[in-house]
Amino acid sequence: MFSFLLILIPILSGLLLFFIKNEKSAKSLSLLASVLTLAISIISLSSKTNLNFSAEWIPSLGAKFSLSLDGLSKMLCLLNSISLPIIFLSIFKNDNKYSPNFFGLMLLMQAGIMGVFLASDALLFYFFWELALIPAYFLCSIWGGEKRIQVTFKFFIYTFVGSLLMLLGIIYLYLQTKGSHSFSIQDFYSLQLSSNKQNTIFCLMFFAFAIKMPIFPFHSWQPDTYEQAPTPVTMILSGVMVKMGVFAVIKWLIPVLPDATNHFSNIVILLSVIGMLYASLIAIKQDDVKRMIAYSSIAHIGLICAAIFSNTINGLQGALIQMFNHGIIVIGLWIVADVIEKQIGTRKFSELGGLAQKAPTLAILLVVLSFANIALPLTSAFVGEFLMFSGLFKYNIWFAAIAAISIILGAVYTLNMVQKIFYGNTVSATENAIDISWNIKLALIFLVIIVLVFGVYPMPLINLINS
Amino acid sequence: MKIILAFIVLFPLAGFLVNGLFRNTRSKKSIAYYACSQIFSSFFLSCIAFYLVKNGGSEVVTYFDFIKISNLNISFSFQIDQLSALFLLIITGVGFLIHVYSAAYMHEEEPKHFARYFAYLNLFVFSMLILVLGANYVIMFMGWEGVGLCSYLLVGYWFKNNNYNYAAKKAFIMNRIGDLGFLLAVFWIINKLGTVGYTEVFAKAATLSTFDVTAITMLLFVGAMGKSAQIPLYTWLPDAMAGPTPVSALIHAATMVTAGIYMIARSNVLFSMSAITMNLITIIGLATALLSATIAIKQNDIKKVLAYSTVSQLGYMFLGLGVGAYTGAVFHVMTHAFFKALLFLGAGSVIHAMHHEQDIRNMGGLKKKLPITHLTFLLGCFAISGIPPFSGFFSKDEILAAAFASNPIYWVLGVVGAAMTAFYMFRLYATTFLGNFRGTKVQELHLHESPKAMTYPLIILAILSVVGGLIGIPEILGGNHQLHHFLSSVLTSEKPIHINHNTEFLLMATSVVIAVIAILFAVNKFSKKPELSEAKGLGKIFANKWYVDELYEKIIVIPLLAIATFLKNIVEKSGIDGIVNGVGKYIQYSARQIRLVQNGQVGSYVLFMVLAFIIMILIWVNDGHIYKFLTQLF
Amino acid sequence: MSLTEIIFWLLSGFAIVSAIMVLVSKSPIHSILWLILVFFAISGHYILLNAQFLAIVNLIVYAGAIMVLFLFVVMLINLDKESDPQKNIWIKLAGVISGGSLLIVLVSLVKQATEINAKEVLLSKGNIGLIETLGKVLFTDFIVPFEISSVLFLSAMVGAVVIGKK
Amino acid sequence: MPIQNYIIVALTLFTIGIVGVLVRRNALIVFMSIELMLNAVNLLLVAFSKVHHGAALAHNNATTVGAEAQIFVFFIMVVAAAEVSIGLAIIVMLYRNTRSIDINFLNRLKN
Amino acid sequence: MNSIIVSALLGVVMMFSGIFTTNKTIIKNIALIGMLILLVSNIANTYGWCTVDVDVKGMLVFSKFGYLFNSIIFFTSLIYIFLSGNDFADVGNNVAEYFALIFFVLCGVAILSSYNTLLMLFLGVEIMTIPLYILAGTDKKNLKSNEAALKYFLMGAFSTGIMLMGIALIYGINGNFKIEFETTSTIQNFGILLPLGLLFIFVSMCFKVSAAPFHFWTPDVYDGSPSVFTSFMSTIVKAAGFIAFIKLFETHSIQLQTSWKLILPIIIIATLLVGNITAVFQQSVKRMLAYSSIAQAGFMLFALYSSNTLSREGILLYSAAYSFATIGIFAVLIKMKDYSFDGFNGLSKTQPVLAATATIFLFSLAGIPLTGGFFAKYFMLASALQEHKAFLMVIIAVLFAAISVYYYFRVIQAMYFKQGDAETTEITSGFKLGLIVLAALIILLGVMPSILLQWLYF
Repeated sequence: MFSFLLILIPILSGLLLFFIKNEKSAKSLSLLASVLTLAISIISLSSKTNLNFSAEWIPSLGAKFSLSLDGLSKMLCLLNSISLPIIFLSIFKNDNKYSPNFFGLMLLMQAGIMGVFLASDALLFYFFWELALIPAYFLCSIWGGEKRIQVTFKFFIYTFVGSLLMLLGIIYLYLQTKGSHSFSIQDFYSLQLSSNKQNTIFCLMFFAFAIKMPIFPFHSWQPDTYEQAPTPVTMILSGVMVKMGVFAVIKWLIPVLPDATNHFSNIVILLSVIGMLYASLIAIKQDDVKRMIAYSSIAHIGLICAAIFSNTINGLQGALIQMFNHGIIVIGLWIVADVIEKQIGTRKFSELGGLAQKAPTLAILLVVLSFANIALPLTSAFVGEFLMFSGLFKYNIWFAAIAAISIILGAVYTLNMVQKIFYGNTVSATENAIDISWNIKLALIFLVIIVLVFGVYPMPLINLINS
Repeated sequence: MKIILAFIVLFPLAGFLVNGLFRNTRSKKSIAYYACSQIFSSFFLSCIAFYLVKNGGSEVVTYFDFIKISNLNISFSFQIDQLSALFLLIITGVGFLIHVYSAAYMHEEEPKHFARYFAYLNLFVFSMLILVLGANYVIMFMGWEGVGLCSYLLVGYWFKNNNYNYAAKKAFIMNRIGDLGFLLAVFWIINKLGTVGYTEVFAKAATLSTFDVTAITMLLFVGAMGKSAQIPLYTWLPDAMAGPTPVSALIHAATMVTAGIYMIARSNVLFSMSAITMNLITIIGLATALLSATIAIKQNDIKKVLAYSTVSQLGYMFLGLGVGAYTGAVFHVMTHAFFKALLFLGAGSVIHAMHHEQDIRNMGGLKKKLPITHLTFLLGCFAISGIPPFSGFFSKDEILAAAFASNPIYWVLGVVGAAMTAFYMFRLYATTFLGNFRGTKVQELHLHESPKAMTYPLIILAILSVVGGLIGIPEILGGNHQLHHFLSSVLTSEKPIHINHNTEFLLMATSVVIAVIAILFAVNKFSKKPELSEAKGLGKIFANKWYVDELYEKIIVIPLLAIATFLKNIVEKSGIDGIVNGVGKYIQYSARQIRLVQNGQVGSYVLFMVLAFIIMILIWVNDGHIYKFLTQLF
Repeated sequence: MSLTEIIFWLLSGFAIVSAIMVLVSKSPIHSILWLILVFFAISGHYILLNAQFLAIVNLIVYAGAIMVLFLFVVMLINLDKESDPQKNIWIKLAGVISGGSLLIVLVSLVKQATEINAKEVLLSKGNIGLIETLGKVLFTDFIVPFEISSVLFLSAMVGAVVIGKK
Repeated sequence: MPIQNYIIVALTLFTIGIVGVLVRRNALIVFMSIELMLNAVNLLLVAFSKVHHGAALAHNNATTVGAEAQIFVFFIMVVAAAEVSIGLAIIVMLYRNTRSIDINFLNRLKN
Repeated sequence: MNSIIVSALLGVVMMFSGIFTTNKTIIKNIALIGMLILLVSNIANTYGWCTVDVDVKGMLVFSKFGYLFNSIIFFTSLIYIFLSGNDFADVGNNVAEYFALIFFVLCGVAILSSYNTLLMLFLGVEIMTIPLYILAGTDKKNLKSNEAALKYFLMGAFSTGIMLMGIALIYGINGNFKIEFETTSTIQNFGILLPLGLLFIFVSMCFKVSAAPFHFWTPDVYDGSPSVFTSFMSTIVKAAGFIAFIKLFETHSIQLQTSWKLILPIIIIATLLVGNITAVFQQSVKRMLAYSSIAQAGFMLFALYSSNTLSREGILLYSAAYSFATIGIFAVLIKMKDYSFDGFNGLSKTQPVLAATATIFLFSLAGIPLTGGFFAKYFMLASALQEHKAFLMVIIAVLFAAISVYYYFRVIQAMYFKQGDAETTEITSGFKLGLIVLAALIILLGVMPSILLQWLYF
């Protein structure tokens, strides 16, 4: 029942918002709905019963509307439901920029993502997968930056190609299930496929997930999209939506196609590692806050992917934790980027500087988040990255060693960012900057607290995943 | 003990939080008092802990599970034993003095920045305590990175100056390179032993193959290189002098940079198992000691001289570690903490007096204006030069003796380094304090002795520098080397030094004599007419730090950035994104072409149909062949 | 070679030549006249096959009604030789070549078709082509299509009205 | 008479019709070529009807096998007549608007 | 049989209604009621309530499948008339006749869904297409319409000729026109003329459903015809063509043996290629939709290729989803003053309901989940995947489906993301309501496809 509510509330409130014209009430309603979702998701954390939901859907196809809430989905739903109130909070004082439709679409997107995390029926999974994408398309295209239309379109088509191929994979698996075919994940798990078939399906499905995550060299949609999308949407995209890909790999790919996973893990890890270095190097040369965070995100996701395919407990655990942590951290970074862009009117490092004098609170919070971004110990990211690297190390020393170079590169670009935005003397653009308003402060502090608490004491998170 | 240790760590943390969070509302005075009191409380508890340990209270206390998954259990636990207790004292003790000193030194800052400074400083102490207290490599790594962070924050404390920021960034990144090695070593340990706790690791160390041990220790040593500024990762330390001088004293002389030595000493069981690593450590240490000593000779920035001197001294410590004289190294860490902190603080006092003038060519004759500073600085110089009975003598001598036992050439080189140390220190001393004042009139007018908050720490440190060596008086000089005994239960792999007393005495005397000669030469040369002209020949190379920074810039930074630019502009734009966009463009292009077939003429439409029909018939007639061909194709 | 065969070949040759003349004639009037000759030849075939009803219908409907309609149209719109648009020679060539190759392919296939080797066309004998037989069949077995074809005419009628009305 | 002959004659006429569609631009002549194709089919159907009739006649004297093909031909003629009425109407309409019955004269719809 | 008779009669009724009244609304309402009657009579027939029994002598066979298809078609037509019926008046004055022709077409459709002999196939195709030749040319003053009618007519007649040759050849071997071939069922070697005849019919049917390379008429005709009739042609008529196509080749693909598995994939891929790629470059939404209908046909051909239960269900779903969506988008398009993509700029501001529903229609056409179009495509892909060798083809199809998103979404981009003031003709609230209902239906199909398909089994 919880799982159903987690989807239902955002959907209903999202649809309702399309009929609300008053902006103030729209904001309040959306905040309320997202907080309600968060509350349910928190309640569900400790709940042992009422987690699953199942109903007939398309009997002739053997598709069921079945949702299940296991440890991993709990965590990701939590991430999803945390992110939205934070985002709403951070844009609460933005007057006139976002209409009620914006909030409606955001909630619908949340519902879609939630569904992806919850679905235990492949067809339903696919549905939610797309449902999450479409609001994103509209959000980015309507409220995005200058080149929003083309960029979002590229993003949409790119991911759509992937998801169609995934659909083929799903159908193929479905046709392999015994008896009257079924989309149930349990039936998928119990499939015994020949390795040839597995490899084919793996290629199809992994393509979709690789695009979503994104893994080098399928990432080229991502920096543009993140740059052009309205920042609240970027937060969801990079904080939560990319986790869909990772999540899908963990839940829908590896257990279903174990042989193929073994067969391809080398290639996947190689790609991930290349991607990490590649993205890190490019991030160093970026002059745009958003693009830099985007590339940094590619690097981090690369590590998560590599860790998952390392086929070790450490790696997997680390990846799971890191999915959560990366989400939190990157949302924080985006909030900062958003604030900077809104206040100063530019995102270019070369036009920024000295902001720390004008906005010390922002500076401090960003510094914490930045160091979390490079996985400094005592921030939550450290735990995840530590475990992931250790898993990767177990898999192959050289991969781990090469991948670990990105730790250094990560420090380079993150510190570059901090330095160029906040340090030095003020420049003309930052002359009149002021510190952040209470709502953003609140949002960021909340994130920072999560980052630090889980950095010092990550066991609740680990236990949650393993429950 | 559990509570004591927790509070040792928590006091600085509380100081950080309170000063950090309420920095806008509090007065400078309360900030300073609060920060100092936290550290003092910590120091006080450390003393208790030390006392308890001295009476056999070594233990590992576990607070909670940090990471616990099926096959790996990393607990958040502290280990208090002789080694960590000693370091606790050094950190909190010297740290307290420097806090007090800072309160005066930084008085010009605005309250909120003042608070920020103390918050960082407290955070540093906190991290450093975590580093030394951690009962496993992961907790140590936490502190390890934490001190790196604080170093970054403090070096870049004056964030308006971008040069300082670059220095801070450089420090952090070079540290990260080292950290990478550390981290890989930890992974290796986890991979082979499944645990990271010191006790478990050392207990199981015997099961490791030689290769594994060598790899692990090498990687750990890489970590130490980064943190303790050894070749090739030492260049950040001189740059890190951009931070406030007390910071240099605390972080870049007394404590953080010695973390590498602490770590190796802590892992002495592992290191002793790998002769290759030990040799490498020796060589690197020695090379660093000599290289940085040569550079120090030609530096004109008071802090830079001290910085290179620190690098050089750290090299000595590594030499000691490399030859198995762990106690010697730790001993030198301690004495070095005293005298180098003293020297830095003294330098700070000078800089303070000179209104942030750091070039020694513009100083001179400060002896009279700054008597206390002068005196304490001189004592510090004696200590570092290894003049008996100052503390440096004992510790350095122990290392040199061990080096001699290992290989006499090491000793020779070590003594050469020591001579250079004596030389440049007294060059610094002479240029700064002796002779005539060479600064501007304004500076001269404002020259004044520092306030008590600054001089008292100097005095205390001077006393420690003088007497600090007494806890490690070797047997040959009639002592019984209390430190050695104290640490013996931790540093189990200590290599005993087997040289007869005569030789040892001779060596000692030789080194002292050489040092004295160097001192006399330096004082003689620089007290009257300091070297103001541009250096030439070898001196120029020294002055330009062997062009190592430039070399790094050329072979690492520039190619890396070039690659990054190439990736960004060529591979990403034209390559990967180009392919994706190319697909789109190609589709549009082909759309433009294919639509031309639709030429609007019925005749050609029908022609296409007829041709297609003919082809269909032909396919149908030859279907067998085509099918076979296709099946072979796919 | 029997008489029927001679007649068959004569009629066939005549039909084919006339058909080709339909295409090559410059004037539409000539084309129509040639086409009427083709219909006559085909009607001759029908008679040869003892399909008398169709032979007559063919003449009445095609040669009589349809072709006259064509003639009317030609006269109505007053086409003459010069107004007949000429196609590019290459397109013509392409048309002829592709048509010819289609014919070659088809004919060679028919030549290879062994399943019809033994099948003979029953000439002159058999009375299914008579009106009586056809009428019976048409109004018993084929009553449904017959009725339905009225819809076709209705729509054609409506269509002609819709199109033709000013 | 072997059926092949009829088939070949019919196919030849049919192909000539196709060629007519291909090479002529006059809408009327194109249309006539199509009629030619239909006639070729008619001829073939009648010939086949006699083949099957002949085969069935051997067993049953009163058989009407084969009649359906001739009925079919009848229907083809019906349809052809209907088509002609429409087709000519369209051609005339075209002529009224453009003063031409060249099928390529109007070429607004392309690409 | 009900549907054939009733639709023919209704055609006549409509013809005469034009005599008694010239009020277009009344005529439209009559047509609407007539369509409702037709739908009801067909449903009644499905469940055997009021059936007109005619001895069809095996010419026609009525099946649940056919009935359901008819119901879908009639229902679609009902919506079509409801949404676009008023726009008939803009084409010309003979509104009653247009409706009559529409009913005649539906008669042809009903025949095609139940034919059992090649004769009825031929007649059905002709009854269906001859009115369309006229409808294509109804906008008499418009040269494009003239051109469309002429091209459609000439090429349609040409393809009829080809079909007839095929029928003649098949008859030559079989000796009858039944679509179940008795003589060949035991023979392994099917000879030459029979497959050749099938190939002829195949080409002709490919032409009717506009499969490449026999599609050339489609863009020109759809583009040139008055939009109201394009909407009808590209949906109902095309779906009927597919039903006829599948009905014939479901049983006879075996006669073409291996070549069937060679030729059809080539045709499918060519169709998808031409349809999708060419649609990319179009500047007019109408012409884009014409090409996209080719692309959709490519997907529908999958049903022909796989010929299994899934594909039978799928083609019904596809017909419904595709027809709903296309009729909807055309209904919106007809209201636009400018048919180019730029003409849609900013529609979401000026007519939010139109824009929103149009978005759903386009989603359905693109096969986005939650719309009927998704399940339509899903069934096609699944049915093809069930035939194991079709993997490559399916992947190619999917890639083309992604390309289709490109041009469908261009309209959405124009409506939502671009600045402009899209001009429309007057829009009634009834029209909007109709659109909303249609959009809701599409979403219903996309969420619960089983509500349609379960009718097959009850």
